[in-house]
Amino acid sequence: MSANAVSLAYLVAAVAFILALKGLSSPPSARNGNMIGAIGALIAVIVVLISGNLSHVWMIYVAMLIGVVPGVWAARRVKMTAIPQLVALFNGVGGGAAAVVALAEFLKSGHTDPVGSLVATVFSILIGSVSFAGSAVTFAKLQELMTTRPVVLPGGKYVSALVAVATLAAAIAVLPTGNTALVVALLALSLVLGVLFVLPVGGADVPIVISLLNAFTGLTVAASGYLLNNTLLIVAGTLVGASGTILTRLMAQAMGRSVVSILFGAFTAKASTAGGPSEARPVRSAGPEDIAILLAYAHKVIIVPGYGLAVAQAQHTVRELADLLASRGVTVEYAIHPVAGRMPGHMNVLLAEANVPYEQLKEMDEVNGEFASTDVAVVIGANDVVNPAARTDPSAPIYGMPILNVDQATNIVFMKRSMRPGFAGIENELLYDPKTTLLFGDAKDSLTKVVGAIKNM
Amino acid sequence: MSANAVSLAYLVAAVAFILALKGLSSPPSARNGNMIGAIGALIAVIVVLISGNLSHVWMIYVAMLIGVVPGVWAARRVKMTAIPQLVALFNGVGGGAAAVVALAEFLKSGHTDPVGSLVATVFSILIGSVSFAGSAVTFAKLQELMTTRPVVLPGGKYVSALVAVATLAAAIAVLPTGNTALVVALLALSLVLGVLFVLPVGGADVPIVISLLNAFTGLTVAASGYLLNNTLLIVAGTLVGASGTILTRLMAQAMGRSVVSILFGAFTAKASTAGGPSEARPVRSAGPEDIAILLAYAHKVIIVPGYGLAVAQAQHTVRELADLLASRGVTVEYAIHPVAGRMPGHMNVLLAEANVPYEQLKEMDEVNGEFASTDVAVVIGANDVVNPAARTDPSAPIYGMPILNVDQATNIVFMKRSMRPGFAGIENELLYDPKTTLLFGDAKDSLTKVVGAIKNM
Amino acid sequence: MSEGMALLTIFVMAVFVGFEVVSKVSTILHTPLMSGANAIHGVILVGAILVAGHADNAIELWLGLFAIVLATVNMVGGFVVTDRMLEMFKGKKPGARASAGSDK
Amino acid sequence: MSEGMALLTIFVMAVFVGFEVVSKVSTILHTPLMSGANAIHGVILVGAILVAGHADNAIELWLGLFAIVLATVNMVGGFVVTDRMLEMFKGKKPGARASAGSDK
Amino acid sequence: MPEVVPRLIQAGFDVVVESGAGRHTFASDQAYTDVGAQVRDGDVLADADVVLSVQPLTVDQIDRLHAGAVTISFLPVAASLDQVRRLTAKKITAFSIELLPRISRAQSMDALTSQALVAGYRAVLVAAQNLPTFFPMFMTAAGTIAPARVLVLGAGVAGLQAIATARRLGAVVDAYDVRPASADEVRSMGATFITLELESLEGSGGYAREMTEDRAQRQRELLTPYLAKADAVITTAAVPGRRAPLLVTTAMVEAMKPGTVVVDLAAETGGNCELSKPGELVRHGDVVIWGGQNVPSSMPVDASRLYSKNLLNLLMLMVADSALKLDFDDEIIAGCCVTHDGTVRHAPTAELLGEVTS
Amino acid sequence: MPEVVPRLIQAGFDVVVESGAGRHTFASDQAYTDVGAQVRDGDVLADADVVLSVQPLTVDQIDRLHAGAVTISFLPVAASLDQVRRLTAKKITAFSIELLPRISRAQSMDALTSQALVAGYRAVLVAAQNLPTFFPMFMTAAGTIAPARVLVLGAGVAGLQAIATARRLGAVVDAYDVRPASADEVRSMGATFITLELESLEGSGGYAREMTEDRAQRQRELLTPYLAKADAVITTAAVPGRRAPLLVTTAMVEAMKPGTVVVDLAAETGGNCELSKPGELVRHGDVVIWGGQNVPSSMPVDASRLYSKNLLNLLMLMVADSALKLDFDDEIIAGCCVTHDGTVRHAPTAELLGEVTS
Ligand SMILES: NC(=O)c1ccc[n+]([C@@H]2O[C@H](COP(=O)([O-])OP(=O)(O)OC[C@H]3O[C@@H](n4cnc5c(N)ncnc54)[C@H](OP(=O)(O)O)[C@@H]3O)[C@@H](O)[C@H]2O)c1
Ligand SMILES: NC(=O)c1ccc[n+]([C@@H]2O[C@H](COP(=O)([O-])OP(=O)(O)OC[C@H]3O[C@@H](n4cnc5c(N)ncnc54)[C@H](OP(=O)(O)O)[C@@H]3O)[C@@H](O)[C@H]2O)c1
Ligand SMILES: NC(=O)c1ccc[n+]([C@@H]2O[C@H](COP(=O)([O-])OP(=O)(O)OC[C@H]3O[C@@H](n4cnc5c(N)ncnc54)[C@H](O)[C@@H]3O)[C@@H](O)[C@H]2O)c1
Ligand SMILES: NC(=O)c1ccc[n+]([C@@H]2O[C@H](COP(=O)([O-])OP(=O)(O)OC[C@H]3O[C@@H](n4cnc5c(N)ncnc54)[C@H](O)[C@@H]3O)[C@@H](O)[C@H]2O)c1
Repeated sequence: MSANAVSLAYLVAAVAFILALKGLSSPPSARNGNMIGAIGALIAVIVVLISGNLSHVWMIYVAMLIGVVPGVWAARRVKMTAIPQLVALFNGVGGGAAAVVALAEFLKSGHTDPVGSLVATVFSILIGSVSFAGSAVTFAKLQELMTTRPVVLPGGKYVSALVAVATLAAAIAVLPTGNTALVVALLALSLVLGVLFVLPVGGADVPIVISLLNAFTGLTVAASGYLLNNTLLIVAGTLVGASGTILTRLMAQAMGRSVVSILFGAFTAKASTAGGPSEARPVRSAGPEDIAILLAYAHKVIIVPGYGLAVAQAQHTVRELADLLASRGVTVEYAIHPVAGRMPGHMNVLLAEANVPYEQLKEMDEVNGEFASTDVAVVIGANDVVNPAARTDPSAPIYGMPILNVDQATNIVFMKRSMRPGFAGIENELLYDPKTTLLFGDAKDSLTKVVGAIKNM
Repeated sequence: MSANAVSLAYLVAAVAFILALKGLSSPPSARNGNMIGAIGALIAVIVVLISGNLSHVWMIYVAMLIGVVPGVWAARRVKMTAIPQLVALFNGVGGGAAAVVALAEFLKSGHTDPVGSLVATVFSILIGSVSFAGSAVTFAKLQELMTTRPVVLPGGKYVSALVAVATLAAAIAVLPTGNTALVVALLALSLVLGVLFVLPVGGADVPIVISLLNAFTGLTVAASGYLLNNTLLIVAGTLVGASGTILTRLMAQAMGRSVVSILFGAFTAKASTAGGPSEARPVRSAGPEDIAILLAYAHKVIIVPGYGLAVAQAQHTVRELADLLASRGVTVEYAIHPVAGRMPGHMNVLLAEANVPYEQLKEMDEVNGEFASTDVAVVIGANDVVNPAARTDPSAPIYGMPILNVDQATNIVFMKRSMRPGFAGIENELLYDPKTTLLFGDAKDSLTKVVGAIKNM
Repeated sequence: MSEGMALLTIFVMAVFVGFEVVSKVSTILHTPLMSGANAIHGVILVGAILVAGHADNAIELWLGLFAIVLATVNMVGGFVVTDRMLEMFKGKKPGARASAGSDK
Repeated sequence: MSEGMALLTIFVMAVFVGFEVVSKVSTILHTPLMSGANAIHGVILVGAILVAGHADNAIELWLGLFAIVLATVNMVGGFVVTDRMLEMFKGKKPGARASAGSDK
Repeated sequence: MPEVVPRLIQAGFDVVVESGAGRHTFASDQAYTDVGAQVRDGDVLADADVVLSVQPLTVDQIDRLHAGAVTISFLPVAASLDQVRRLTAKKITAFSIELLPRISRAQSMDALTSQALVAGYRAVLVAAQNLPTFFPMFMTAAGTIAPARVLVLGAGVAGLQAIATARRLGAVVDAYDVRPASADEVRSMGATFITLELESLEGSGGYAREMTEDRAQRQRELLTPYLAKADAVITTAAVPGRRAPLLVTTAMVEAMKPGTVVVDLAAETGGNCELSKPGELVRHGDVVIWGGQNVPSSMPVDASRLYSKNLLNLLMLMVADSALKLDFDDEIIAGCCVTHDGTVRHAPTAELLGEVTS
Repeated sequence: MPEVVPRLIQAGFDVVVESGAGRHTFASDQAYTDVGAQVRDGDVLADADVVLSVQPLTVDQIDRLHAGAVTISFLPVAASLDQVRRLTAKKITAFSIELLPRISRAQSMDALTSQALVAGYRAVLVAAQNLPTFFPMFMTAAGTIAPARVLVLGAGVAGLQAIATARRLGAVVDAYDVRPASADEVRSMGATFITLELESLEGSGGYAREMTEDRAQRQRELLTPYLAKADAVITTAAVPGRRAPLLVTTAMVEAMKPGTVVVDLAAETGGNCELSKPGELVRHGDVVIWGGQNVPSSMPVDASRLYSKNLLNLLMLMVADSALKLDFDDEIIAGCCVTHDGTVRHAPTAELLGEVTS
C-alpha cells in the first residue's frame, strides 16, 4: 500500500472513531456506534498489518491471538455487576501498552530524538504507567481483592507528595539527557504514583477515577502517536482524551462530586475519607436522566402515588409523565392503595384534579397481580403502602395491612426527599433493595426533571 | 515572524472561529461568540500583514480601507428589515473575493500547477462565481429591485441545464490543460449559472438559498486555502461550509421546505413556482422554537385563552407553560374575556381544573390597559374576543362587543389550527398584522412543543 | 504523512467540528448564525492580501487588491451586522425581535 | 506549514471534536461511553505492531509483543464488553438495565 | 343590586327601589339609600319612566304606569297575551328579555344566558344532594366507590354549566344535544358526547328547532340505554317559544336504576321528563324526579347580581346624553321590544294576538 | 348490603336479615335472599350469635339476645351506660366501632373514617345548597363572580374531604386544625392552612386532645377575622369521647357576612357552633347554621356500603376455621371490646360505671 493509501485508511478509521463516540452518546444509536468503532479499529489493524515491511509477522499474530482469547473470554463471561472492574482492567492494559510502546521507541532511538519526541516519550511513559497502576488498584478495589474504603497510609499525603515530586524530577531530567536509567526510574516511580493516586479514593468515586484514567490513557496514546508519527493514534488518542475529560466531569457532576478533590485526594488528608461507603447501608440513587431512560425503554410502568405526591402537589406533573410515556408506547397504570395519603380517596381526589382518566386507576387487588410483569414501578411520595414490613415484621405497626406488591416489579424507582420513613414511622427495606433506584427531591421537581429528560431523548 | 509562529497564530484564529460558531448557537453566548470571531479575524489579518515579505503594502492598506468604509457604513445604517439582503450581499462579495484570489493564483502559477491545485482553482472559481452571482440576484430580489416571485424564463430549465453542462465541461477541460482562456470562460459561465440558479427561487425560499450560498462560499474559501497552502483558510472555510450546510438543512426543515427541491429548482419546472408569495395575503408563521425564544426573552406575557383551548383540552399544558415562564422570571397573566368559550365562565372552569391560581386571571377591564406594556400576547384558540373588527367594522356581527386589546402588545402569537374564523365567522385582521406570528396546530400540541423548546434552551 | 494528507485530515476534522458545533441551534438564531459564519469566511481577506502582496505583475496585483476590497467588505460588514442582529440578546431586552430572515 | 504544526492543528481539531461529540450524553450512557472510548484507545495496538514489526533487537521485539498482547486485550475486550452493556438498548427490551458503573 | 345604582344615577336616572326588594339578596334598604337610590314603600310605579323587574308586571301593575313608560323584564310573550294587550293599550314600551337577539354584542345583556348559568350549577347541586351515592370515585380501605354517571340532555348554556359542575365534583359525564356544534362544545367541557344516529337540528341564533314527533320518538328510544346506565340525569333541552321537548317518558324512568335522580330544568315549560312537576320532588318507584321552578332564585345573590348587570347594560343602550332614546334601528332594541307606542312590534306575538282575537 | 353476604356465608355464618332493612339503600329483601341470606320479619335477635348493626342495640333488644352473643355496632360508651350494664349482665360480648384503635391494619374496619368521608362530602353539598352565591369563580359578560371563600375548621378525615370537595367546586379554601401534622395535610389538599399563634395539641393515635378553656378562648379570638371573611364555614372539630370543642360563638356568628352558611358536623356531640342544633337549619340574622345529625344516612347507599364492608372486615378478624374465635391478644379486638363474659373490658367505661354506681 502506498503511504497515501495508508493515511487515507487511517483517516477512515479516525472518522469511524468519531462516529462511534457520536453514536455512543445517544441510546438508540449506541450499539451501532460501538460497532462502527470496532470496524474502524479493524480497518486500522488490517492496514498496519498489510502495509508491508513488518518483520516478525508471525510472532505478532501469535501475540494478538494471546491477547484476543482472554479479552473476549473475560468480556463475555463476566457478570454484569463485575463490568466496571473489567473496564478498569482493560483501560489499565491499554495504558500499559502505550507506556511500553513509548519505552520501546525510546530504546530504539531515544538518545538521538529531538526534545519534542522526548517530551512525548516521557509523557507517554509517565501517564501510561500511572494509568496502568491506578487501574490495577481500582480493579482490586472493585473486585474486593482489597478494601473498598479509602486507604490512608500514615503520613500518606507526604509520601504521595514526595513520590510525585520525584517522578516529576525524573521526567524533567530525562529530557536533556535521554538517559535510559532515568527512564527506567521514571517508569518505576510512575507506577508507584499511580498506586498512591488511587488508594485514597473511596468506593463511590471509583467510577469517576476510572473515567479519568481512561482519558489519561487516551492522551498517552496520542503522545505515542506523535512519537510514531502516526496520525491515527494522535486523532484517536486525542478524541478519547477529550471526550474522556468531558465525561469525567459529567459523571462527577451527576454524582455531585468534584473532580479536583478526587484528583488531589492523595495529597489532602480530608478528601481521602470523603464519600467512602462508610454509611452502614448503601442505597442506589440516580439522576433524572437515568430514571428517564429506565422509563422510556420500559414496556409497562406502574405508578404508585402516595402522600408525598399530594404534599408536592405534583398531580399534574405525574399525569404529564404518564401521558408522555403512553405516547411513546409504554403501558402506564396507577396503583391506588386504599389508604395512600391521609384521607380515604386522597389519591382519587388528587388525580381527578389532574384529569387522569378513571380507567387508568387500579385498585390494589386488581393491580397486585400485575407487578410481576411490570418493568418499572415508580413509587412517588409513598412509603408505608409499599413497605414489605407489613408482611414480614409482626412488630411493625402496619403488620397485617395489605400492601402493593411493588417488590415484584423488575425495577423500582422511589421519588422522595430523603430516607425518612412515612406515617407509620418505620424503615422501608425496599429502599435498600438492589432493584431499587432512588431519586431524591421534591416529587414535583423530580417529576419535572424526568419529564424534561424524556423529552430530550 | 517565524513560520511556526505564524502557523500558531493561525491556529489560534481557527480556534476563535470554532468558538465563535459555538457561541452563536445559543442565545446567551451569541454576542460574545460574534466578538470572538471578529477577534480571530483580526489576529489573522494582523499576522498576515506583519509576517513580512509582502510587497505593495500601502496599496493593500488602501484597498482594505476602501472595503471597511462601505462595509461598516452599510452594516450600521441599514434598516433592520433590510438585513437579509445585506447578508446576501456580503456573502456574494466574499465568494467573489475567493474566486478572484483563485484566478490570481492561477494566473501566477496555473500552467505549472499539479492537478490537485488545478482542481482547487476550478472549484474555487466555479463555486465562488456562482455564489457571487447568486447572491447578487437574491439581493436584488430582497431589495425588490426585481420581482420577488419566482422568475421562470420560457424554456428556462433547458437553458439552465445547458449552461450547467457547459460550465462542467469547461471546468473539466481546464484540468489537463490549464488553459487561461478556458478559465475565463469558466468564470463567465459560472456567473451565468449563479444567476440562473437563483432566478426561479420564490420569496419564501430566499433565506434558505442565502444560507446555501454561504456554505458554498465557505467551501470556496477552503479551496483557496488549499491553493495557497494556508491552513487557516482551510479550517475557516470548511467550518463555514460544514456549519452552513447543516444550517441550511435546519432552516429548510423549520420552514417545511426541501433543500433538494430548492437546489434543483432551476431544472424542474414545477418546483419553480412552489412557495412563491402568490397567496394574496402573507401571514407569518413560525416554529415552536421561535415562539419559545420570544416568550423566554420577554418580560411580560399575557395569555389569552379561548374556545380552542377548551377544544384541545390544553388547560394543563398552558398552565405548565405559564409556570415555566414564571420560573424564568417572566410575568405571566391570563386575560379572560367575558364571552371567551361557549359558556359563561368557560375559561374559569377550564383553568380552575388546571389549578391556575385565581389571582393570575384578569378580567377584561382590568387587563386591557396592560397590553401596551406587554411584550408578547399569546392568543390560544381564541379569535372573536380579540378581533379588532368589533371596533372597526360596523357590519360585523361582533361590532360593538368590547374586545381584549391584544393589538397593543409588542408581539402577538396566535396558536390555532388554521386560518379559519371563530364562532362569529368573520375574518380576523390581526392574523395578518406584521406583529403577529402564527403557530399552526392543535393548541395542546403546539403548547407542548413550545414548553419542550423552552426547557431545551 | 504527506502534507496533502495532513490537510485532508484537517479538512475532515473541521467538517466534524462545523457539523457538531451548530447541530443544536434554535430557530431564532438561524439568521445571526448564518451572518456570523458569513463574516468568518471573510478571512479570504488573508488570501487576498497574500495574493496582492506576492503579486508578480499588475494584473495579479489589481486582482488581489480587488479581492481585498471585496473580502474586507465581507468580513468587517459581516461582523458588524451580526452584532446588530444580536442586540436583542443583550441582557434581557425583549420585543426587539429581529424581524429578519425567518420571515416566511 | 511544518509537520509539527499540522499535527498540532489536527490535535486541536480532535480536541474540539471529542468535546463536542459527547457533550450531551445522558447519564445512563456514561459507563458504556467510557467503555467504548476505552476500546478505541486500544488502537495503540497499531503502535505496538509497528514497534514489534520494526524491532531492531530482542528487547524491543519483546516489549513490542508484550504491548501487542496488552493492547489487543484492551481493544477486543473493550468492544465486546461495551456491546454487552448496550444490549439493553437492543430494540425495546427494558429491565436488563446494566447495573454497572453509575452505582453509588 | 345596589352596585348598579351609581351607574344608573350617573346616566341621569333617579333610582327608586321598592322597600324590601333586596331582602333575599341581603341588600338592605339602607344599602340602597347609601348609594343614592330612594327607597319607597307602596306605589313606586305611578311616576316611573323606566321599570326594571324580574317577573313581568301584572295587568294591575301595568295599569298603574303612565303612558310612554318603559318596562324591561322577563316576558314570555306567548304566555302573557293579556299583559301584552294591556301594554299596547296603555302605550307602554315593553321589552322582553327572552327576545334579546343572540348576537355577540348582546351577550352582556343576555339574562337568559346568565340565569341559565345559575340554573345549570344548581341542577347539579340538587342532583348530588338527592343522590344516595357519591359523585366522585374513591378507593378506600372499605372498598372502592365507583364514580357517578351523570347524563346531561341538552347542552346549551345550562347544560354545559351542569357538565362542568358535575365533572368538577368527579362524576363521569355524558351529554347529548341536537345541535351539531354541541359535540365539540361538550368535548371542550371534558365530557363524552353521545352521538345518536339522527340528523341534527339547528335553527337560527344558535337555538335548536322543534322536531317532529317521529324523530322525537326515535330519539327517546336511542337514549333509553344511556338513561338506564345513569345515576343522575339532568335535562335542560328547550326550544325557544315552544313547549320543551319530551325526552324522558314514564316508561324510561321505570327502566332506570333504583336511586337515580332526574333533575328537569325545563319543568316550567312543560318538562323534558314526563313525570316532573315544577317546584316539586316527585318519587316514582325508586327514582326521584325534581322539577325546577325559578331555579335561579334559589341562589338569589349571584342570580340577581348577574340579572341586574344585564338589565343595566340593556338600559344603557337606550340612553343617550342622559336621556332615554330608543333607536329602533339597533338590532337589539328592535329585537326585544314587544310593544311600543300602542303597537305590538314583535311579529309572532302580533300574529298570535290576531289569531286569538279573530 | 347484599354484596357482603356471600363473604359471610363463606366464612361459615348463616345470615339473617331483618325484613325491610335494605329499604333506604334500595336493597330489596329479594336481593338479600338471592345472595343466600334469610330474610325474617319480627324477632331476628333471639337465636343470633353475632348481631351487626349501625345504631347500638336498645336495652330491650339486648334482653332478647342469648348469653355469649356478640354485638358489633356504634356504641358511644359514655352515653350508653345503661346498655353497657345490661350487656355485662347478660354476658354479651359487645364491640364498639368508636373504640377501634387507629392503627394502619385497622383502617379497613374503621367505620369512623368511612362515615367521616361521607359526612365531609355532604357538608359541602349542604353549604353549596344553602349559599346564595356560587362556589366557583366566573368571568362573564354580566360581570365577574368572585369565588366563595370556604373555611374548614378541624381537618380530620371529614375536614379534609370537605376541603377536597369545596376545592373541586371551585371555592377558595382555608382550613385550621390544632394538630401539627395537619398543616401539611391541608396543603396536600390544595388549601391554605391557617397558622394561629398557639401551641399545637396532639394526643395519641392521631387524635387531638382537649384544650383548656383559656386556650379555646384565645383560639376563638384569633379565628374571628377568618370567620368574618368566609362565605361558608364547615366545622368538624372533635375530641374522641368528649364534647366537641366550641369554636364559633353567637357573637362570632353575628360578625359574619350576611348570607354566610355554617355547617356544623359536630352538632350531635355538642356542636362546634354555639347556635347549631342537630338536624336543624337555624337562621340567625342573615346567617344560616346547619347542624348535622347522622349525616351519612343522607347518602344511604354508599354510606352503608362502606359501613358493611368495615363490619365485615372486623368480623373476619374474629373468625378462624369457620368459627368465631376472639383473640384478645389482638390489639384491635382488645381495643374495641366493651364487655365480654360479664366484665367491662374498656377501662374508662369501667371507671365511669364505677363512679356512677359508687
Ligand atoms: N388514607 C387514609 O385514610 C389515611 C389516613 C390517615 C393515615 N394514613 C396512613 O398514611 C400512610 C399512607 O401511606 P403513603 O405511602 O401514602 O404515605 P407515607 O407512608 O406517609 O409516605 C409518604 C412519603 O412521601 C415522602 N414525601 C413527603 N413529601 C414529599 C414531597 N414533597 N416530595 C416527595 N416525597 C415526599 C415522604 O418521604 P420524605 O420525607 O423522604 O420525602 C414519605 O416517606 C399509611 O401509613 C396510612 O395508614 C392513611
Ligand atoms: N362565552 C359564552 O357564553 C358564549 C356562548 C356562545 C357563543 N359565544 C361566542 O363564542 C366566541 C368566543 O370567542 P373565542 O375567541 O373564545 O372563540 P372563537 O372566536 O370561536 O375562536 C376559537 C378559535 O379556536 C381555534 N381552535 C379550535 N379548536 C382548536 C384546537 N384544538 N387547537 C387550537 N385552536 C383551536 C379555532 O381556529 P382553528 O379552527 O383555525 O383552529 C377558532 O378560530 C364569541 O364569538 C362569543 O360571542 C360565547
Ligand atoms: N352568540 C351568543 O351571543 C350566544 C349567547 C348565548 C348562547 N348562545 C348559544 O345558543 C345556544 C343555545 O343556548 P341556550 O342554552 O340558551 O338554549 P336553550 O335554553 O334554548 O336550549 C338548551 C339546549 O337544548 C337543546 N335542545 C333542544 N331540543 C333538544 C332535543 N330534542 N334534544 C336534546 N337537546 C335539545 C338545544 O340545542 C340547546 O342546546 C348555545 O349554543 C349557546 O352557545 C350564543
Ligand atoms: N392511621 C390510621 O389508621 C388512621 C385512620 C383514620 C384517621 N387517622 C388520623 O386521625 C386523625 C383524626 O381523624 P378524625 O377525623 O377521625 O378525627 P376527629 O373526628 O376526632 O377530629 C376531627 C379533627 O378535629 C380536630 N380538632 C380537635 N379539636 C380541635 C380544635 N379545638 N380546633 C380545631 N380542630 C380541632 C382534630 O385535630 C381532628 O383533626 C387524622 O389525622 C387522621 O389522618 C389515622
